Amino acid sequence: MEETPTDDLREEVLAAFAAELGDGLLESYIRPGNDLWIRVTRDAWPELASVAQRKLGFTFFDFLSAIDWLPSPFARDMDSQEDLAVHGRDEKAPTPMTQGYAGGDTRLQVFARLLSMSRQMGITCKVDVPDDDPSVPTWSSTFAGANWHERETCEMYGIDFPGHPNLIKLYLPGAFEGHPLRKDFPLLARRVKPWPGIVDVEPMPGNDDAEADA
Amino acid sequence: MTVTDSQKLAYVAAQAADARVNLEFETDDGMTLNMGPQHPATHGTLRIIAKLDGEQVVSCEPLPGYMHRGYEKLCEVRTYPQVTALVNRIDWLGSFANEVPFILAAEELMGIEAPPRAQHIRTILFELSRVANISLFLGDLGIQLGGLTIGFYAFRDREHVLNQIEAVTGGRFHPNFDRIGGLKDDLPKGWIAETHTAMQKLRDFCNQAEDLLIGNEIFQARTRGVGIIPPEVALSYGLSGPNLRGSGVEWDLRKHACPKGLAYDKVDWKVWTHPDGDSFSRCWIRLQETREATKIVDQLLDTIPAGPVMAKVPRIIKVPEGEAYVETENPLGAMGYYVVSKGDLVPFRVKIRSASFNNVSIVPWVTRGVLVPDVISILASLYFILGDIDR
Amino acid sequence: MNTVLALDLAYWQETSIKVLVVAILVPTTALILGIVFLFKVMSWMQSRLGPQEAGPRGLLQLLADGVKFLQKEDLVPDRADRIVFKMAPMIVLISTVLLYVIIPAGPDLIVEDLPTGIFFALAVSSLSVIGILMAGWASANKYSLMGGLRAAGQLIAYELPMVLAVVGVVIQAGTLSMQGIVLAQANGEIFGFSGFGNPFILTQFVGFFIFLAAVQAELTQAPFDMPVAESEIVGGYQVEYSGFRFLFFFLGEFATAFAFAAITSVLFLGGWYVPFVDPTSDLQNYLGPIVLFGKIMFVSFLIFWFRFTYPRFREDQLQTFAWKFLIPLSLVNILATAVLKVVF
Amino acid sequence: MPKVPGMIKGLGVTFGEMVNTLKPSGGPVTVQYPHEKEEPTARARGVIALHEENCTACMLCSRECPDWCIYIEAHKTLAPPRREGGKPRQVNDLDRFSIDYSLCMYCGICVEVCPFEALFWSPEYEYSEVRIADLLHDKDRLGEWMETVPDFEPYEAGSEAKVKKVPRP
Repeated sequence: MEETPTDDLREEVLAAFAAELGDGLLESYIRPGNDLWIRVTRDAWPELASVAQRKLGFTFFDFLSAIDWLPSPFARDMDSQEDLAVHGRDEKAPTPMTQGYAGGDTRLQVFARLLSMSRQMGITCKVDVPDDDPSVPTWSSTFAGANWHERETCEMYGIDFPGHPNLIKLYLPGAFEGHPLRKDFPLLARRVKPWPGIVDVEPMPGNDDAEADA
Repeated sequence: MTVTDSQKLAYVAAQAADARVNLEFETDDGMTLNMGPQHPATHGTLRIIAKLDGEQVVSCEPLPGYMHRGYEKLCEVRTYPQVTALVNRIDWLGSFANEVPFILAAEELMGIEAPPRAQHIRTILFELSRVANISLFLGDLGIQLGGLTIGFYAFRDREHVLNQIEAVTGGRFHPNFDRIGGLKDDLPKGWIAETHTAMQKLRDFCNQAEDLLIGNEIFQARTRGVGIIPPEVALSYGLSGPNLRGSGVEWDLRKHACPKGLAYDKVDWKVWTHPDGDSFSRCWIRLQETREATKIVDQLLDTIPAGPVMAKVPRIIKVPEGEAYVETENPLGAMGYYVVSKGDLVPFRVKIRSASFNNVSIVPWVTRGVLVPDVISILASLYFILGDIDR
Repeated sequence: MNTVLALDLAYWQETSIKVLVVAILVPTTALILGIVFLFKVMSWMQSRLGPQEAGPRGLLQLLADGVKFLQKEDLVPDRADRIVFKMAPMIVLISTVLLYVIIPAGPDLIVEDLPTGIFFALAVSSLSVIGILMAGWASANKYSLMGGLRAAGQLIAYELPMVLAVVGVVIQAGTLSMQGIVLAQANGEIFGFSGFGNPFILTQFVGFFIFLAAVQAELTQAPFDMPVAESEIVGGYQVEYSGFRFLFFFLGEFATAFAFAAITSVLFLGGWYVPFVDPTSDLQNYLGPIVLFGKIMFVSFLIFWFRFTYPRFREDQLQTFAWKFLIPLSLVNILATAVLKVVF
Repeated sequence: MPKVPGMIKGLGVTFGEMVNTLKPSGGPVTVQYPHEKEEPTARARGVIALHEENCTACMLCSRECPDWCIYIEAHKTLAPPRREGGKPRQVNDLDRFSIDYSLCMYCGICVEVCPFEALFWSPEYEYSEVRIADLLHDKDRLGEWMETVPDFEPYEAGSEAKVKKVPRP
């Protein structure tokens, strides 16, 4: 792939989206010759779908999901265990929350990907989801395939999709509480058992500085 | 054996949850038929609830989730090399193909490209897993439609492919062979010649499948004109792979948007499409694709370049901050990984876009008004792997 | 008159021997077909060997399975209609047993040579529909119900082409008696050559294929196995049955297959008639059963060969096939037979 | 409406397979398992063997294991010096090296990351147990598997990889 023509292609698509959505388009990011990200306001989210499908040829619905930008309070779980064993205290400083490409202001973001077959390129669309009102208008009236993806996102992140015909749980049992893919939902499989990777080497008897040598 | 109170409570809760689901689907007229989670037609634990009027389906709703393992969450606590061992289990019939898009996404973030020899072998194994997957589809198709014999042939001939995969990777089903920057190991001696023979056997199997099943008039009567999906609907549901090409859309990620790191541009092959969009066209396309895949493998085997199979990568893999989405044309359809990295040992977020999830979400739409036997043939022709739906 | 049993038996003695013979024949034939075709031929066609552990080359596997079934608990679903549920397998088996009454294995080897033999056979064979319908209804299971109703619809639809296919044979033979049909073939001649007799398959080949298709449907074998369709309705009317009641269905299925293969051989392939031997000679009583058995195995092979090769039809396609293709075809066949019968 | 050709072809396929299974040169594809066994390839991932002398209890395998199924305990001890007249070396002596095969998913990461070539794949697969607890193989059991480890195969033409050696006693 040569860089310049594809780059132009994505610039052109971006300009077309900007023209259609106006103020709805908040930010964008282009990785030349590779991919395009855009972020829109919540009000422009349904419009984005219909514009993409009907006017700009992004007819193929790839997926829709969400992302929780909160730095995990548990990390890998074992990291903290290791630190505790070796250093006796948790040395990890809490990392600040940063959003990925095309920016963002909120902890939760819904993102979706569409594909244009005529242009042979994809686009990742993002929208911010405020914490106090975690809801995003549905895409299922435009892209029928978004139906199941939104159900999954709803149960995994607790994001509401007003206008969705049947927003019931897809995977989880009906009585399940919590939203498993949020970062503050602990992964119990990693907590019920101690990490076996902690160094368990007994020092030489009567040799106190054995650990320093090793 | 003693039963604790908590076990009793859990049982009661499960029963109540079940009863509620049943109630949701109970109709005041007609009959509700519950197929699955244990049902021969769902190969896996998919539950399908069909409201019937006689033998005609009024509405039909799949209920996945009986095999949901939460891979997206599990990936967040695993280092990049560990993830490949995990994602093998998504589409377990074409398991090597699951690793490839993830590795390609990580390579893209790290700015590494695998050496040409590794790209070639990667593509060969990718196609071998496609052959293994789809040849079993042809057998499964026969079993679903009542012709058991082809199923045994499929298992018999898939074995040739699995043996070849095993000889290289050491694993029949879960190769865990693809690495960031290349492959774990090189090919063993004599493997190329053996694979040529295996591909010939697979082509024979395809001929057998065509004679025994696809060309059979009963089979055609069962599948032609059944479960028609027009191209616009297929696109808006995100159908991919042979299901999309069966609706007449010429779109193959291997040809039209091949990600870096695979050697599809070095071979000459054809993308098959069928204009009908019915069950038969989907099955027929899969048969043709298996043949095409054996040809791709043959061509690639003859042109493997010499060289290393691993690029220079740091011993401890930390992927720089960024986001990347790579999707490849897997046996079941387009499979992609959206990897978000924070510059850590582990991915921050992995969204797994699996083909079967989208492919099955069309079931309620496509089964309105068909007969119960057609539900089976439509499900068989859409071809899903439960692990690929539930992840 | 030659007779194998040159004994003069009282009526009750004769009857009890006949009952005993049928009672032994039904499970034995089912076992033979089960082992030879379901276990062995099917395995070979699927490129494997079949059971190998029980007995020499696994030949006793089916016996072991039968014993296993007998040991299993006899489950009756909670909401089933208990009496009907328990009765259904018996009725299926009774229909099978009655079929064996009219099958001739030699000039004198027949339980009862009814003057309306073939008519009787077709009548009792449809009795099994009632059993299957009862099983489907009484199981209190949706899959069973669908299976039972499918079976009823299918068996009734294929009764008709079967009868019509037989009519051609009956016209040619001029009798309804099974022995009469065999003798009519034995005494026939092909262009003046009488060594082989004149098996009706030569003149009634259309009838033969219609009859075979109808038999396939009657036995609910693939491609007409919708009533038990494993991948759709998970065994249909058999879903709720276990233990010896399931064994009854199994026995019924395979013994009926044997009986229908026998009727096919009698109607179209010359029955017990040994070529080049006088049909009235006593040798027929000794060699006849062997010849008939060979023919039965051939016909069964055809039946099971189709079963292991074809995928299944859809219910409506099956009905279309019966009503729009087989029945008109058999009517044409009858017409042609009748015209030719009058002309020659 | 059924036409003849496709259906006849199908019958031909099944009949041909039957003949092929029965004739001496063909035979079935199945293997009568307990009586005859198939030979897995040399690279097959059957069971992990431990070469205890090479293990330094560095914990790398245990840490990289995605399933957390490798348990290592060791103690420091003095080993005789490598050169004559040198100082005795301090080494880690293994107390425990167990792999829980009821958790293991045979990914091979431990074998791959081992920097001292102490872990090897063996194609042996017949070690199923009645009790799940017996699937926890200790270091003696893992050491016994070393005998079954095959030599590494040579590579296909054009390869630049070096063939490794399996340490033999």
